[in-house]
Amino acid sequence: MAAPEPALLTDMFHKMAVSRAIELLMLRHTREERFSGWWHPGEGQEAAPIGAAAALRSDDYLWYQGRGCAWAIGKGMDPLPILGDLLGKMNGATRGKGGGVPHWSDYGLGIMGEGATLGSVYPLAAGSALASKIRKDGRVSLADFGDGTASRGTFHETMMHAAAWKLPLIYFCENNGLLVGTRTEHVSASADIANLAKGYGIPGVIVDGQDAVAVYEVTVEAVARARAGEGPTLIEAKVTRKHGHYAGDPQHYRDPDYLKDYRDPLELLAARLSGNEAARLIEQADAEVAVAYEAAKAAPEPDASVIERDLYHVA
Amino acid sequence: MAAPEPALLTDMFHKMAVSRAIELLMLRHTREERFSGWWHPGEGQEAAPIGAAAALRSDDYLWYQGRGCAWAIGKGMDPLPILGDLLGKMNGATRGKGGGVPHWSDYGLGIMGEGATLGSVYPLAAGSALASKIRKDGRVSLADFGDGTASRGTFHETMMHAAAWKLPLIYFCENNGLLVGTRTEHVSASADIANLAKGYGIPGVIVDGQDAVAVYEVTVEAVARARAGEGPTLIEAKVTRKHGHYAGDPQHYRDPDYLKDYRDPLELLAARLSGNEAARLIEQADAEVAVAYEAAKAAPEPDASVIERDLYHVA
Amino acid sequence: MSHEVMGYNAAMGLGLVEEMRADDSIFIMGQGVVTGGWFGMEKGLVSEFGTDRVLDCGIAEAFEAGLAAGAAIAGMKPVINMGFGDFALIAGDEIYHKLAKWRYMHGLDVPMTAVIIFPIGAMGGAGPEHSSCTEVLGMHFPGLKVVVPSTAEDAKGLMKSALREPNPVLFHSVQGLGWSRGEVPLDPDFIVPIGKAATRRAGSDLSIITYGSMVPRSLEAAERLASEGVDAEVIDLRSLVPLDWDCVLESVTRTHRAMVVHEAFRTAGPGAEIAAQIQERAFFDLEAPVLRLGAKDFPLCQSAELEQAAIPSVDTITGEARRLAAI
Amino acid sequence: MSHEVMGYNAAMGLGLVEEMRADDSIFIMGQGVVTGGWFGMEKGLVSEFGTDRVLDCGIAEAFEAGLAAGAAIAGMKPVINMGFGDFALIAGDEIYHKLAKWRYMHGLDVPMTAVIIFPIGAMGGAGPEHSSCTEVLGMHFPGLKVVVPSTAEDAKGLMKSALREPNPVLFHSVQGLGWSRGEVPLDPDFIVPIGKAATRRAGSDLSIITYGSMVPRSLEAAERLASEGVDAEVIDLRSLVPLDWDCVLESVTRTHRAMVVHEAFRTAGPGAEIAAQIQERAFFDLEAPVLRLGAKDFPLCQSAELEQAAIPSVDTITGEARRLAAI
Ligand SMILES: Cc1ncc(C[n+]2csc(CCOP(=O)(O)OP(=O)(O)O)c2C)c(N)n1
Ligand SMILES: Cc1ncc(C[n+]2csc(CCOP(=O)(O)OP(=O)(O)O)c2C)c(N)n1
Ligand SMILES: [Mg+2]
Ligand SMILES: [Mg+2]
Repeated sequence: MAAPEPALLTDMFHKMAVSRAIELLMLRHTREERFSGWWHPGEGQEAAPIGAAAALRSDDYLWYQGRGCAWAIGKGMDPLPILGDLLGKMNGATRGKGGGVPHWSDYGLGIMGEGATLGSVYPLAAGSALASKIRKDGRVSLADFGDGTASRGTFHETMMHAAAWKLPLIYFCENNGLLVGTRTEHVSASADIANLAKGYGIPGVIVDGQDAVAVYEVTVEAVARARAGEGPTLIEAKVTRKHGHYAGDPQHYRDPDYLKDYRDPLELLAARLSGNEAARLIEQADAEVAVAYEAAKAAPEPDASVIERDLYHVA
Repeated sequence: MAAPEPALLTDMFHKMAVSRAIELLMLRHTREERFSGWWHPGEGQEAAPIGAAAALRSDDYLWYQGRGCAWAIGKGMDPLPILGDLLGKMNGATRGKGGGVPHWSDYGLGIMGEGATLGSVYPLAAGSALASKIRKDGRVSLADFGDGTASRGTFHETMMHAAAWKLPLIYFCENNGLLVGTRTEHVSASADIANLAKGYGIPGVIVDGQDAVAVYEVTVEAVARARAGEGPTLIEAKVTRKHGHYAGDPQHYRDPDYLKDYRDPLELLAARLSGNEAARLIEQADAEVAVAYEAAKAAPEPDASVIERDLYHVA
Repeated sequence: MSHEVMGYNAAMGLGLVEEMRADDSIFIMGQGVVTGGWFGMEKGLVSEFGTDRVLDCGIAEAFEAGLAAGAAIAGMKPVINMGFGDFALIAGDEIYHKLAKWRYMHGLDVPMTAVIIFPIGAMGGAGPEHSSCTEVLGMHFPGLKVVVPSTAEDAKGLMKSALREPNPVLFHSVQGLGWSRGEVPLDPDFIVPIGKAATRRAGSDLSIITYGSMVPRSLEAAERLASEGVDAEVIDLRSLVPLDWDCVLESVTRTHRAMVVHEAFRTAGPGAEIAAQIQERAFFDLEAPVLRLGAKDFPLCQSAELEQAAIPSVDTITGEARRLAAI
Repeated sequence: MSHEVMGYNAAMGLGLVEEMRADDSIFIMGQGVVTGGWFGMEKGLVSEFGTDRVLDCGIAEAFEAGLAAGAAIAGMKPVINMGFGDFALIAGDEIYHKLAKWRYMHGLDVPMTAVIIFPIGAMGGAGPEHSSCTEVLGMHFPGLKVVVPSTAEDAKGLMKSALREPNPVLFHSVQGLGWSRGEVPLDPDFIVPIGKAATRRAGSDLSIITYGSMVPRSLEAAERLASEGVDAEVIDLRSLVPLDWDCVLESVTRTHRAMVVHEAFRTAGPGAEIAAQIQERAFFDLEAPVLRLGAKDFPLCQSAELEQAAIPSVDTITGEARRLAAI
């Protein structure tokens, strides 16, 4: 197993602290201020994205699902384009088209975006993976999804081909056991999504998704496999959805036992750092996010002309 | 294993002989006479449908894929509505809407039809299976498909639920290794479709699909499981596609070795009968089919008013 | 006949409950329906009918719609809540090929009841893949009935009709009206027939032909126009398939001016068919072209403000009607 | 400039080959393309470009279209042969949401070349799920370009344009014309621009606006009409998005009479938008309503005879034009 170097641990913790600061801010913001759309909080579920993204190169392709912001931060985005976007401002990553459901992308960082029809990222990620295979550019593509989204047909269609063609593709499942208010096990052949790997003859790995280091380690292996031309891996990170499906969700459906084993990813990762590094990084992250939030709030709102922008590219 | 009783063997052989006679007739007919559309010959691939259908009750639901005619015959249809349909006549099962791709159905016989967009039968079969589960009518639903069609997303979406809900559903794959002119193994994670069962935690059974009795036996087990409320089974019958994808297919792609292990299902089944029973049944079948063919040819063609029929049901 | 004031989604739910009580071949399936439904329509269903008839489903829209087709052909009456109209494009094969054509292709003439609920349109920042109006697909591909209620009363009455209809119905509920309230008849025999439009406001100067979310906006526009001396008739189509051409043509031949207003994209939207057909059938009665208002031909933006800026408002409807009256 | 007489599908293939030679980011994927394609378009491709750039695919249309979106965003230029236009409804999310909107939703303004080939229309008994005309979907959902060539020359020239276009193109090839032959320019610089209609026959009495399979039929009808003294102009739109309104409106304001003919279902088909927009923009130039001919609003039957009975023929086009001229 490839344990992360101290510098990487510091970087991971810093990113997780930034994500956490944004998450807490968004929970407050959506409660107390005007917010357009729905925010799907990721607070408490940051370890899997941070750990997995740390195993990727900056030119690897990431296609994420929209809970929280840790994937974008993990892959290298700054807080400002994220917050600007969530507040629907012109300095957001989508340049004014933003709102509740994140559609951040950053091509330089290999952040390819999110599809709001869940399960759409599987074939898209196979597309970038095939591009890499044809161009022999050594990049890996990662498709992130939730346990509920493992039921989409595109999961199967894509993996039937990706396994046959040994595409440099990683399926990364954040299994929190919930699909909005439904226990996924009631509507899924297998409570362990990793089981599905068996049908395709690819490795299926279960990992503690609250532990960023554990996630990092299994992802490093999957990445190495993919880069070596050995094909896809399905990683299943067992995670906990601390909050409602969306900020403000009354959660009438919530099983009181669900959270009893919850462990905080930030605390788990802090234990791997020395001295007061964690505290220092949290302070630093909070400050960065506070600055970005002010800048986002101060930024101009889009006017209606944004609607007619970016539909077609003019050569 | 439940070996078929002699009377059932006779019935199976008779039906296979009828299917064979229709298949041979259609090969000749499409070559020598005017034919509308494409005929997808099933000659040489009759054992799997005949064996599986023999394991079903007449009120069990069958959703088939459109190669050949043995499913319909196996489930109890007469040659006339089949031939009438293929020749596009008013006495065909679809009452004038027929042609190359079969859309026979017979509700009394539980023959539910075919979807020409392949892979559409999975969720439809789950629909009838769920109906049976709700009504507790003890019926089983069988979804027939080819190896190529195992890649459709609906395969996965349906089985994710059918396995979780223990629906009385059987997935029945006729694996001839070909998808038109493509070797399915080039575009499929697994050459053995039965492997896919592992992901869903259901039994996946491989059977010699040229041997109707072997197919009958595994299907009996799957049916018993389904009726007992134990959920779905995936049966994979290894079969041989003796002819082109459609009648007239020049088959430039054909691998000369593909047919080297071909065994004729009719001969294999004949060996289980005593004396000259096989010869007698073949003669009888040929005669029946010849009569039906004449009746189909003599039947009236549809006029354009057929177009405007059957779109809506008026209560 | 007693009435109760209730929300649009709740009224839809009431229509369903009444029919489920009367007919045990009806079941409902969808994501989250066991816990009451994402938008409240299915509240209380599971406690009354149990998990045999109220089924949660995973994220598998093609499966949901295909299952409806199979179950309906097998004699059940499935109701599927698809969650969002946008997902029509995920389950397109199952809806516009299977549900629409299975009987036809197989030459069958049997009843086939299935209600597919598609919540359509803007609901305040749900984004371009959760706000689509997909009802025009049901108009183009033959074999389905298509309704879009605009009031709580119609939501109930059309749901009941849909469940008594021997053909698959695409039931487009309007997300923007989900919490709007209205008087709803409690009589279990009350239905709203599929294929009958409602003239919501009589007028003599021009005809506004609309449905769904644009009905209240058009009515408000008509009030403003009235104060300017323009007397607009407002027709709520309620059903798009079949469409009540008698009602539309009677109005247009009387007012001589017509405009169509909907939330769907303007280009190749339902209004295209309606305008094309009005001018075909009433050309020499028209004193002006048939105008159309629909959403701008751009995906809906994520923000609730931009979303509203993209779809017809009371202002734009009023302005366009004013222009029409002056032609 | 030298020419060669070749088939429509072969010409499409030639356009592709020329562009693949010039640009190695182009690859093609589809069911059976390695063995030359079901309808011959991909003959010889694999021997020239190898299996890295010519890829067979399983029965997984959503995957194919989604892969195109992902590969295009990642900078490749995918061409996907979807086999049949009907499968647009299987891959609807990938085509009308992802390919159409991904850049927009993400606020990106980058080139994104992707050609999705949809063979559409009747081809002689392929049945209701292998003969659909789905081009109207590309008109309704914004974000895509939409072409439908009617000649071998255009099949080549539009394919080349599509591969140089920095936006996804739905390339609807016409199944009924797949083996029709025509002169095709061999100059590799020859293209047919997307968005330009072609006036196939000049005329002064009425305008027949058409595309795809109905172009040759409309031209034949125009010849018959000429012998009756009716001089019909025939416009081949070639592109539906963008649509060459200048050409259409110039013609209609000159002839004062217009009809639209297509093979797609009549109701809510492309002709609805075209008719609606003509009357909006040229109402006072019209001497008669804009008429429309399209397929009967019933699924296509399996038999080749009933199939032809359901779509406009030279007879029905001639008859309708005669009626239009007389209004
Ligand atoms: C295709 C599709 N179906 C349904 C939805 C509605 N939806 C939004 S989030 C969600 C739950 C997703 O569950 P999961 O994939 O487990 O992710 P989680 O929310 O647990 O992070 C659903 C069903 C959607 N966005 N797309
Ligand atoms: C959704 C869909 N995609 C593609 C096709 C075209 N098609 C018709 S038959 C066929 C091959 C099917 O292969 P398989 O399922 O193995 O059945 P077989 O022909 O071998 O019996 C294909 C691809 C189709 N009918 N439907
Ligand atoms: Mg989940
Ligand atoms: Mg096969």
